[in-house]
Amino acid sequence: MSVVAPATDSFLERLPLIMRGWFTGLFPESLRWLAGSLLEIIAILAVFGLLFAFLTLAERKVLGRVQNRPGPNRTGPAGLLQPFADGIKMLTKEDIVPLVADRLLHFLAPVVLVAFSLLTFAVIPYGRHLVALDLDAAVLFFFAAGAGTELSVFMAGWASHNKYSLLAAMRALAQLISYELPLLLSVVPVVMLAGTLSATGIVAAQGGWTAGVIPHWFVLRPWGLAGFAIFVVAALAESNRSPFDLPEAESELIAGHLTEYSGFKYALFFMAEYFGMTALSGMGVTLFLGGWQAPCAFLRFIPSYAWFAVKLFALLLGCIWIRATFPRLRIDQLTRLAWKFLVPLALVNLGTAAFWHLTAGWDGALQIARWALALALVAGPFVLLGRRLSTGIAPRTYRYAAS
Amino acid sequence: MNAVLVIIAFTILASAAVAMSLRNLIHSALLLVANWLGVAAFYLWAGAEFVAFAQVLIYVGAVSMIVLFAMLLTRRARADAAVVPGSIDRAISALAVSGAVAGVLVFAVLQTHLPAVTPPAPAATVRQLGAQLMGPQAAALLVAGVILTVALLGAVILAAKERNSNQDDAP
Amino acid sequence: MSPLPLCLLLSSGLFCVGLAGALSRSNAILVLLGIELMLNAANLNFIAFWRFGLTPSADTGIIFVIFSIAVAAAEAAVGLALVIAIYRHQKNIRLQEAARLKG
Amino acid sequence: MTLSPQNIWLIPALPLLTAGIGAFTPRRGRGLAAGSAIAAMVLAFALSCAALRGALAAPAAHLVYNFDWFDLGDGAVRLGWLLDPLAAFMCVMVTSVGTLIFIFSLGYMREDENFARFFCFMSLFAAAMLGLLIANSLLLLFVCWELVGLASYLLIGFWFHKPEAAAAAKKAFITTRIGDLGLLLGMIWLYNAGGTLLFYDGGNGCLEASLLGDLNLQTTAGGLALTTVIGLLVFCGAIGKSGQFPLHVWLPDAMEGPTPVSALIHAATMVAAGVFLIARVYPLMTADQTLAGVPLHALTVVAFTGAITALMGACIAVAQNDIKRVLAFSTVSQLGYMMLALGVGSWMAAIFHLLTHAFFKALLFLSAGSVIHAAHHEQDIRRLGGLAPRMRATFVTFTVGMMALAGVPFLFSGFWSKEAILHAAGEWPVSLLPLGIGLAGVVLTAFYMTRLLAETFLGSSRSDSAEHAHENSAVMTWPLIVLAAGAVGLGFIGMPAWPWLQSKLSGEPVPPQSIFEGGGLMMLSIVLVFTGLGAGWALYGRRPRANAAAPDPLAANAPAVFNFLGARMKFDELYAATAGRLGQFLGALAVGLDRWVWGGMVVALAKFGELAGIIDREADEAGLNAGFNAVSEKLRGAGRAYSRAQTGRAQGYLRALVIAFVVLVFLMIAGGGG
Repeated sequence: MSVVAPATDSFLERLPLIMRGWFTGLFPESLRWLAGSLLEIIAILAVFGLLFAFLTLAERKVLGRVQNRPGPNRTGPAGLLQPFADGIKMLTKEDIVPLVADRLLHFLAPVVLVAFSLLTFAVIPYGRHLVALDLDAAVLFFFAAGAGTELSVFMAGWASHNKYSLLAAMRALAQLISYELPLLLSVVPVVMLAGTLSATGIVAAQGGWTAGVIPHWFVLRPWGLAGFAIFVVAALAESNRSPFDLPEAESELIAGHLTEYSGFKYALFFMAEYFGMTALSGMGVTLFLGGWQAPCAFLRFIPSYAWFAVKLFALLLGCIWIRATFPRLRIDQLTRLAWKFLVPLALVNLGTAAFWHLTAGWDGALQIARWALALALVAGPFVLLGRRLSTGIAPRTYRYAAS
Repeated sequence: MNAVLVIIAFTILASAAVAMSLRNLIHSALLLVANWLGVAAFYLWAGAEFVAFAQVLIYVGAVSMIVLFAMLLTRRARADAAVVPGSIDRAISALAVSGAVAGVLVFAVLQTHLPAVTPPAPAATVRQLGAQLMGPQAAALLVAGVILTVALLGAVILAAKERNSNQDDAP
Repeated sequence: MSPLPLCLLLSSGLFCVGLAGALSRSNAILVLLGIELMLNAANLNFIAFWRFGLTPSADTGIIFVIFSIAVAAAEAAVGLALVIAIYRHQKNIRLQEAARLKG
Repeated sequence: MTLSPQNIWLIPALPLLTAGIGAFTPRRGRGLAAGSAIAAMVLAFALSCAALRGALAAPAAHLVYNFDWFDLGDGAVRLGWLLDPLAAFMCVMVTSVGTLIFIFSLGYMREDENFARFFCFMSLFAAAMLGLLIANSLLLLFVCWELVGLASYLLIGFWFHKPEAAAAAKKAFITTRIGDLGLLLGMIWLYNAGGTLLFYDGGNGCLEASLLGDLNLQTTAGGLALTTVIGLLVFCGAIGKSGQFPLHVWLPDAMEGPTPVSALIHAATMVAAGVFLIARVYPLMTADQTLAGVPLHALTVVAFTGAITALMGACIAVAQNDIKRVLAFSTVSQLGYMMLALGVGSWMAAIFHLLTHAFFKALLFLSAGSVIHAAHHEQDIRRLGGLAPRMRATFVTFTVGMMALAGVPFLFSGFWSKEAILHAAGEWPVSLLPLGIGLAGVVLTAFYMTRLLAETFLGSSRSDSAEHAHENSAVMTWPLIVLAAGAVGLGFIGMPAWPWLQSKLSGEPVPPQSIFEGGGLMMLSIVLVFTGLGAGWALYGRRPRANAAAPDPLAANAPAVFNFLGARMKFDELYAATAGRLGQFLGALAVGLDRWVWGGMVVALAKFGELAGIIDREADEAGLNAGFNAVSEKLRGAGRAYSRAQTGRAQGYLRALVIAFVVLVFLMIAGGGG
């Protein structure tokens, strides 16, 4: 953050830095770093808090439109105040803790969850000069922080001392662990090709345009496309989004590990879910969609953070759209998808990326051959594995239901 | 600098000690997670960023999960709560033994003439580590990969014994 | 007191705690965890010597810790699989009762 | 075409590769496993011939190719390949005999369902042996040595569903392991004293004059020269592998494996390893000869061990009733001859005998296998008999092998090599006792081989399985014929009139001598051979036994002796008694100390730990000895008592470990180490 924005940047581009400089200027020299970090923390909290609030609203609106109903439109103009109303409701609700519950863990679970999911925001570069913590191993940090989710889910399920919660927690853990693998494996090619683990470095590696209009985003490479697809699916599962929302779906094990949670703690879980989704989308943007890079050379005048925001919203809306569209998976289909489809595909994709890296020197006709080969490497396994995946899933037989 | 170290050390030792003496398995496992986080904090403090994150990712993310799973799978009513006969003697002898070891180690540490100077923090960038792993240490890396694969398969085979199939897709 | 002895004392303390746990607990999982603690203590030493040793330029300490973490993960996986096998065999996981070679 | 030393690793690599292939072929892939294995052996044979040409081009030189295995501190552990006539001849022998045995197994193992596994193990066996032969480093040799042990374990226990097979495998493994302990110690000591384990390294290898000169300057306890001690320790390994006198017990039990395995073990690979080892490190063994005033020369021990083994094996073989056991003990005694030759200073004779013996012993075992296969796994010679008319080819080839083993003069290879050994024994300055023993062995050998032949093939069939025996398919007879040719022809490359082999092995021309030089000895041995044959014929051939129940003529005359020998001189019982007692004692001791641990006083703990180290070491040896009990019938008492020390409690072990560590540190500090 201490980068002084080069004068070439537009005013809007430098605006955040200028504001930051002004704010820290109010403090004595010795406290500036503290003020700076505090400012970043506050900014992140405020921005993503609001984002969370309106994301819930947007989700309900979009779902409403998809299901051909208006959605919330009473509180405030066009229901804009709905999230705050919800928040107040949540805060004022009674916080019920089961008598036999493990009180400490029951309290700790949501806190840990929120804390870890907030950590993940620290390393995402939101703009050319906007990254809270420019780590050398940022990607690793991101996923390490993500590891806290599983812990808190387990805590919640176990502390509730409720067999449904426990069962659902185990299932949620199984899901999280299974999808952690394709998630990481889909990221490895990016790290490999960009040659760095630092988020800014990865974004920088996606800079530049061919003929000024075709950006060099990784998603536009064969391996990147496959990686992005895998990443999105795995990210949906990691953030318990539909169609992978078994752990907390009301129809499955009565909302799972959240059964015994109510009031503010439930709100915390809810918030953490959205934080996780946002953070993963942000990471997806950073890794595959070129981060804050503009899509075309002549669009550079629009500040970088705006581009980032646009891409982020696009991804989030995509998630909502998917939720509105797809039916929920069954638990066995879920794990099957992870282990028999995504993981092999991700491994093959690794090979594709290696091929791409090794053939970087090819050009001319070889360049075309390179693209063709890489595309074949992506498409072939997809088709084959997809066929294998769909075979053998007979229509479900209800063994215990009277049919 | 030392103050931070002392705090970290306290976290590590306290969490480990309590975890090792608790009756409640889950609690001690979670305390061990805290302990591992403390170790990661130590790595960060020493400037080994990559290792710290790797520690969190692997221990907090993976190992703790396996441990908790195993605990839940092997949990039975009062399986551990019952004080098995002789456990007191065992505890005493264990304390004695580890006390002796502690004595030896502390003696060794205090006796050894260690370099008093603290050199500037060495920069171990991920790039250097990668070069090291892929270059001089490549063989070791391969071996580690093989070990992990074999361990994974072995674990699956050990744990998946006499499993009767397609019970799990019953509604 | 310079930090290196402090680190070493810390790691030896952690090692002994893990040892005591591994020796005293009857639950196989906790014994495994005690051993994990000892491993972590060793890693602490590696890092400490890497940081405060005489040749910090060499990344050997970090490399070694990476490998030992990998090995520790493998060890945990296999160990816990064994614990589950023991459980399936004798319906509890007391290490003292897992003293027979044949069941 | 010749093979250069840096490519010589191909010879073991090929069978190793096929072992890998065999390991991954499913049970159905019989053709693949067997075909690849045999093809690899043939190829290895061709390569060995090429290597032999290369070696014979410069017999005196030791062509080596050394390389760093891995860096250790400032130094590096180095390994290497060695190509000299010794290795080359052995390679040719192993690959040729091995090929024939493999082909034979095609027929012998046809019904076995684990066909692929069998060829996988056989290839591994051959690969390990070949690697042992070309090793230019005692370390590499040791590694292959242990691999040979492993492969033998797998093959002897190939039919592990038979309890005695499993027991025999364990017995072989553990017994040889005891010898290997000595070899390991010797190796470590040698490395400690000499700083290298390479045999030949351009002047500073551990078998070359400069280093041995330094070693000779050092003496150890009892005024023994260091070279003597190391030589003896190395010899321990050879004792174990080659089934020499104290540790020969495993060799007969190894018969539990399939017969081709017995052939491979007894002819080409396993037992040959011990003799080869001594021949390989011969400069080390002879280093102390130059020293005056040392109480003992290593080779003296070797010679007497060999002599004792030769006689003992021959005696026991007289009274065995299992066709394979007779052959097994004959192997023991023949190995004794080889060791005797090594001991009396003529390693060329030993290798000569090793080569010829490989051929006719493989021949004997394979034809025995052919008999067994034809007679539906009937191995008791009392229940066989009358097979001569039914199995012509087998009978003829077996007779050739028997003649060769018995040392029937002039035509058969065994005669020449045995003559060479006796000749060398006759010229040994130290003592003529080995010569006498050897001559006695000659009689016995001829005797028991005649007995075996007569009992098996002559007279009337004494069981219906023998009744219905008929000749086997060509795939089993042709290897026999080839081997028979070898058993006859091979003798002429080393006869005194034309000592080609000796001159090539030693690297300097050996003057040819006429047959009649030292002819007195030869005449004597010929007379003895015919005495043995005649006695055998008189007792067994003239009046063949009528039925299976009829008593053995020898037993009729001297039942006590016969039964004693029949029980293999009661070695297993002896070991069971001694080792068992030791195990009991240590078990009780360890139990008592284990009790002490529970009271957790550091002082007591320290004392315990101090002892724990000792006890642990002792207990390990006791564990090995307990292996003897496991294989002999005396498992019960000692085994249980010992197992009481093994609580099986991981924490207890960990505790002992830690205490020992603490105590060691204390000792170090007290010793001023700290």
